[in-house]
Amino acid sequence: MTPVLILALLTGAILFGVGIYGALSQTNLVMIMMGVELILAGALVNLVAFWRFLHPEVYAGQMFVLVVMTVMAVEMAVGFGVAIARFRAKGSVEMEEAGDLKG
Amino acid sequence: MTVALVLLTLLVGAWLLAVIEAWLTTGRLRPVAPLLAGLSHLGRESILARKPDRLFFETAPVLLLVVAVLGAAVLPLAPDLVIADLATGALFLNAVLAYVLVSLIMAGWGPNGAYAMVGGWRFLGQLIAYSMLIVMPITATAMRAESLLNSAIVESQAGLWNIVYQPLGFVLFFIAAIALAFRSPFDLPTAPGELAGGVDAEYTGVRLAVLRLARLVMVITLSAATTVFFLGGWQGPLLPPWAWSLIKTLAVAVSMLLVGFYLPRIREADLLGWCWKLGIPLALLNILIVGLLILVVP
Amino acid sequence: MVVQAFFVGVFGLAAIGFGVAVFRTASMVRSALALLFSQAAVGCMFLAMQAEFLGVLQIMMMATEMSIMAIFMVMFMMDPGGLGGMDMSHQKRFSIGAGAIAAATAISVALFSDWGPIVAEAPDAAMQTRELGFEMLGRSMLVFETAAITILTAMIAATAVAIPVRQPGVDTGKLDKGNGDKEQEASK
Amino acid sequence: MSEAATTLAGARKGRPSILRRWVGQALARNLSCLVVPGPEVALAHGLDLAAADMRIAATPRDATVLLIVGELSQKLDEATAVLYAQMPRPRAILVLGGSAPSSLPQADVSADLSQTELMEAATRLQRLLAEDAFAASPDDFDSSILQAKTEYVCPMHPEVVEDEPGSCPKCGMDLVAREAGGDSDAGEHDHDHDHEHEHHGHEHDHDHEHESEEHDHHHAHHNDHGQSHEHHHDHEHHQNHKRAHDHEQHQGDDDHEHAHCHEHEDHGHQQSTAQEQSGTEYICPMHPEIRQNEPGSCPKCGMDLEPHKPEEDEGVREGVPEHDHEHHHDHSGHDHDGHDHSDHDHDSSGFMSMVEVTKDLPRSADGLAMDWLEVPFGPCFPGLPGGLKLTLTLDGDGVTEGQATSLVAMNTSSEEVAVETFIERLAAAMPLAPVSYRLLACRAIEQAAGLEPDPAVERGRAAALERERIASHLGWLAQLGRQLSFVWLTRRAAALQLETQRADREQLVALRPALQSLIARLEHTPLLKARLKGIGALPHGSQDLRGPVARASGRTEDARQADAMYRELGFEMRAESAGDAWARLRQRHVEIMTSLDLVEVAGDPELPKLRAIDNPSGTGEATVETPRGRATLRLTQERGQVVSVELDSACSQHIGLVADLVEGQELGDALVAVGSLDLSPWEVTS
Repeated sequence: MTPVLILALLTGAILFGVGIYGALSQTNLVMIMMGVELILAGALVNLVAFWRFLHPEVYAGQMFVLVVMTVMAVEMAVGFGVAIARFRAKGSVEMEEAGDLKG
Repeated sequence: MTVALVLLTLLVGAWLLAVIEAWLTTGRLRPVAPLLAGLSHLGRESILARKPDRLFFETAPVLLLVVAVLGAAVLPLAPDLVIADLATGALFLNAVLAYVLVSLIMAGWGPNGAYAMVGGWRFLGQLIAYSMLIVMPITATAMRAESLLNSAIVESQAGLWNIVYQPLGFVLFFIAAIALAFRSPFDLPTAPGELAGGVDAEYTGVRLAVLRLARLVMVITLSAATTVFFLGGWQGPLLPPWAWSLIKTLAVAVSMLLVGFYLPRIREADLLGWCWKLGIPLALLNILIVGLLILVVP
Repeated sequence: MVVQAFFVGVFGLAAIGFGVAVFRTASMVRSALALLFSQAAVGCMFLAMQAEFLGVLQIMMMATEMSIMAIFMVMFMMDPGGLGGMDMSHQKRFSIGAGAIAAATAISVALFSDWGPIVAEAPDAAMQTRELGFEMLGRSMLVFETAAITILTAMIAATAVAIPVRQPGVDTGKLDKGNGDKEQEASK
Repeated sequence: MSEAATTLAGARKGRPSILRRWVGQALARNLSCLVVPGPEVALAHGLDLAAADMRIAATPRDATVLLIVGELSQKLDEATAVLYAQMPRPRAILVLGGSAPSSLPQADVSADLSQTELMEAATRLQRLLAEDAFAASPDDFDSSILQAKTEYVCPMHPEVVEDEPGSCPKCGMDLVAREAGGDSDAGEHDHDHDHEHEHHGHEHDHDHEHESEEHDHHHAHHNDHGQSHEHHHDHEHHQNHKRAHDHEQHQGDDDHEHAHCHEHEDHGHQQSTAQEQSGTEYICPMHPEIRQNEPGSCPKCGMDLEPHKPEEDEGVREGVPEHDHEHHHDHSGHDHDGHDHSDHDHDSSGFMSMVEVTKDLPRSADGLAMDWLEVPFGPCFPGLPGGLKLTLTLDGDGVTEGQATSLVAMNTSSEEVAVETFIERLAAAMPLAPVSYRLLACRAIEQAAGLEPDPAVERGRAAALERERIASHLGWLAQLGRQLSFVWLTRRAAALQLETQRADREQLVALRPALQSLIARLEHTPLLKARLKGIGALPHGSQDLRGPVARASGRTEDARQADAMYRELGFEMRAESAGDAWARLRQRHVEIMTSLDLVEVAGDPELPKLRAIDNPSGTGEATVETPRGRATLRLTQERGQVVSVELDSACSQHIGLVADLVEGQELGDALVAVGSLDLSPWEVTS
C-alpha cells in the first residue's frame, strides 16, 4: 500500500468535505457553486490518483478526468446562467430568498 | 546556466524594447533612458493606496513578472537552450498566460480605486475576446508538429515556416498576443486617456518599476512564443541558433510596438465583436486548412 | 517516491488550506481567488502525480473560470468587499456535520479499502499525451463527443436563460461567452 | 527671469549618500511632468516640452515635476494642491508665467511663458533635483485643503455627529472619530481631483471600500430612477419601498450623505408618508416578504408574526443603514461603526435580504442592478481638456449619468478696466484661442467707438484668426491622440501645431503638404473610424450648436458667412452631415484646409491690435467665429473704460450637451464623445 495514493485520497476526501460544508452552509448561489467546484476538485484528485497508482496504462482514467472537468465547466455555465436570470427576475441570488422554489 | 541565459535574454530584450519605446514617444534615441527610469522609480516613494487589499496590491506586479518569466521558461531559444522543454509545453504556455488575468484582477481590486477596478475588470472582457485566438493558432501549429513539445514545433518548421504554412494563424496570434500583453491599441486596462492609467494608476516607486518591467518582459515572452510557433524558432542560415531566436524575437516585439504607435485604442465592444464574429471562425478555418494540408500533403 | 509523496502532500495541504479560506474570508474577490489557488494546487498535485497534461489543463482552465467566478461574486453579492462583516451562511452546524461525515466516510473508505497492487512507474509525459489523444479519438470517441455536445448545449442554454426577455443585454452576452470560451478549451 | 529656490520643497526624506545622488541624477535626466491645467494649454502657449527633455505623465503618481502653465483659477489651484499631494517624493514644482498657486509650497523654479525660458528652467530644475532630491528633514506639505475634518460619530446612532469627542447622548457610548468625507465643504475638494486617494499618511486596514461606494450609490440614485420600479419588481414588495425611503430620510439627518440624496429627499419623503398610513403590521422574522395587517403565523415557516410599526422600522432588518452612513466617499475612513452596526442587525434579524437591498436599484442597460460608482474625471485628466471636470456615475464600464463643470470658467462680472487692459485680459483668459478673443474685443470696442472696418486691417486679422483655427484644430487632434493612446497622432499634430502658431503666410503655405498628408492618413487609419463613427451623436433638435460641432451635423452655422471680408476672400462653408465624432473629425479636417486657403488669399497674419479710437464711449457688439464656434461680445465703455461686458461663447452652450452625450455610453465612448466637442473650459462663462 503506497502512502502517496493514500495521501492523495485523503486530500480528495477532505476537499470533498470542505466542499460539502460550503455548498450547504452558504446562502449565495455563487458561493454554493464554489462549494460544488471544491467537491468536484476532490473527485478529480481521486480520479487522477486511481489512474496513476492503479491503472496508469488505461487512459480511460484520464478521459474520465476530462469529463469531470467538462462537468465543472458546464456547472459554471449553467449556474451563472441561472444566477443572471434569477438576479434579473428577483433581484437576488440568495437561497434564503428562493422561497418560490419550495414545494 | 540555461536559466541565467534565458533571464539575461529577457532583460536585454526588455531594455531594448524600452529604448525603442522611448524613441517612438519622445523622438530621442537614448540607450540609458530605461536604466535612468528604473533607477528613478527605485528612488521614489512607494505609496500605498488608502485602504488597499494589501495582499493583492503587493502580489499583482510580482505575479505578472513571474508569469512572464515562467512563460519564457518553456520556449526554446536554441536546440538546448530551454529551461524546461515540457512534453506539454505549448499547453503550459497557455496555462501560464491565463494568469495574466489573475494578476490584473488583483492589481485592479487591490488598490481600492475606481480607475484601477474598472481597468482590472475590463481585462476580463478583453481575455474573453482574445484567449481563443491564442489557443487555436497554437493548436494548429501543434497539429502540424504532431506534438506539444515546443522544440518539436520548431523542428516541424524546418522546411517551411508556419508563417507561410498557416499565415492566418500567425496574423490572429500576433493580434491576440498584443491584446494579451495589453499594449496599445488594446491597452484597455491601463488606458491613460480613459482611466488615467487604470491598473497602473495607483502604483508608484518600486512596485511601479516591477509592473513596468513585467509588462516589457511579457512582450518579449510573447514575441519569443510567436517566433517559436510561427517563425521557425532558432532556425536560420549562417548565424548561430540563439542569435536567430534573439533577432526574430526582437523583430516581433518591435513590430508589436509599432502597431500600437500607429493605431488608436480599440473599443472594447468592437474587440469582443470582431474576435467572436470574425476571429474565432477564422481560427477554426485555420485549423481546418492545416488539418487538410496535413492529410493531403505528406 | 518520497519526493512524490512530499509534493503531493504539500500541494494537497495548499489545496485544502485555500479551499477552507474560500469560506472564511469576507472579501468576495479573495474568496474566488482562494478557490482559484486551491484548484491550481490540485493541478500541481496532478503534476506531482505525473499526470502532466491533466495538471496543466487544470491550471489553465481554472484561471479563467475562477476569474469569471470573481466578477460574478462582485456582481451578485451585497457586500463584495466584506465591509459589513455580514454572515452569508446558514445552517452552519448541520453543514459542518455533513461535511465532516462526508469527509470521514471518504477517508475511512480510502484507508480501509484494499486498493490492490500499486503500479510504481507511470508512462512518461510525451507518451501519455499521445496515448490520451488516441484514447480520446479512438475508444472514448463517443464520450468525448458527448462531452462536447453537452458543453455546446449548456452554453446555448445558459445564454438563452441569461438573456433578458425585453432588450438583449450587452454585458450578459459578454460574460456568457466567457463560459463558452472555457468550455471550448475544455473540449479540446 | 527664471529663478530657482535653493532647496527642494518636495525632497524625500533621506540622508544624502552616493546612491541617492545617483537616483537624484536619474530623476533629473528623466523629468516626467504633470502639466496643469493640461498639455494642450502648454502647446497653445507654444511650449515644446519634448524639446526641453520633459515627458508628459498621465497621472500624478508617475510625475516628478508639477508643471503649472499660466495663472490658475481658485478652484483649479485647490485641485492642483491635491494632485501635488498625490505625487511621490521627490517632487518639484515648476511654474511658468504666473504666480505660484497659493495652496502649494513655493515654486522650486519659476520662469516666463516662453520656450527659451522653459529650456533654461528645465536645466535649473535638473540641477536642483540632482543635488537636492533627498533631504534630511524635508518640509511637510500639509495644506488646509487636504485637511479632512475630523468628526465624532456614535457607532450605534449614525445621526449623532459631534465636532468633539465625547459620548453619545442617546446610548452613552464613546463617539468614534472619523474623517468628514461626505461633508459638503471637504467633499467638494475631495472630488476635485482625479484620484480618490490623496496620500497624506492614512493607511487603514482593508479592502472594503468598493462595497461601501456601491451602497452609497444605491441610495443616492434610486429616486432618480424611481419610475423603473414597477417594471422590475413584484407588487408583493410594494410596501418595502417605504423602508428604503425611510433610510433615505434617516440618512437626511446625517450630514454625511451625498448631494444626490438631498436633491431627492423630498420626493422620497412624500412617497413614504403615503404608505405610512397603513399602521402596524405583522411580519415574519424569517421571511420579510410576509406582511399582514393582523397577527398570525407565517404561511411559509409557521413562525408567529411579530408586530412591526413602520415608523420604527429604520430598515434595520435590511441591514442597510450601516452602509449608508459609513462610507459615502473613499474618505470616510473607518469601518468600525459598520461592523458594530451589522452585529446589531444580526441580533435582530440574523439575515440580510438581498431582494430588499437590490430591489430599488436602477437597472443597467442589460437590466441588472449593478454597483454604481461616482468617479470624478478631471480637472487634470489626461484624456480631457485641462480645467474641465467631468463627474461620471459609472456602472461597471458604462456611464449612467454624468455632468461637466468648468473650474476655469471666465468671470465676466468685471470691474471697470481700461480698454487696452480689457483686451489683454480677455486674450489671456482664453489660452486656447487668444487671437480670436483679442479680435473679438478689438472689434467690439471699435464698433462701440463707431469705427468702420478697415479692409486692409481686417485682412491681416482674418489671416491671424484662420491661422489660429488651424492651430486649434491641430491641438484638438493632438488631444484626441492623447485620449486614444495614438502616440503618432499626438506627436505629429503637436509638432504641426507648434509650427503653425508662429508661421507667416509663406510658411503656412509650405506646411500644406504636411497637413494634407496628416489628414489623408488619419482618414485611412484603421480602427479610428470604427472608434469614432456613431459616437457622440447629439439628440435630435439640440439647440444652439455652434462651430464645427454644428457644421458636422449639417447645420449652416458659421459667422464667417455674414462677413463681407470673407466673401471677398472666397469663403465657402462646407459641412458634414452625420453629426457624430467621426463627422466632427472630418469637419475639422475640412476646416483646416479651408482656413489654409483663406490665409493664402488673405496674406500675412497680423495680431489684432486696437486701432486708434477717437470716441471712447458707447455700446458695441461683435461676433467672431472662433475655432470652437461663434462668440459674441457685447460691451459698454465710458471714457476709455469698459464698464459692462456680456460674452456669449460656443463652449458655454456646448458644455450643457455633455450630460446627454455620456448617458448610457460605455466609458471610452463617453469620453470620446466629450472630447469630440472640443470644449474649452476657459471659454465657459459663469
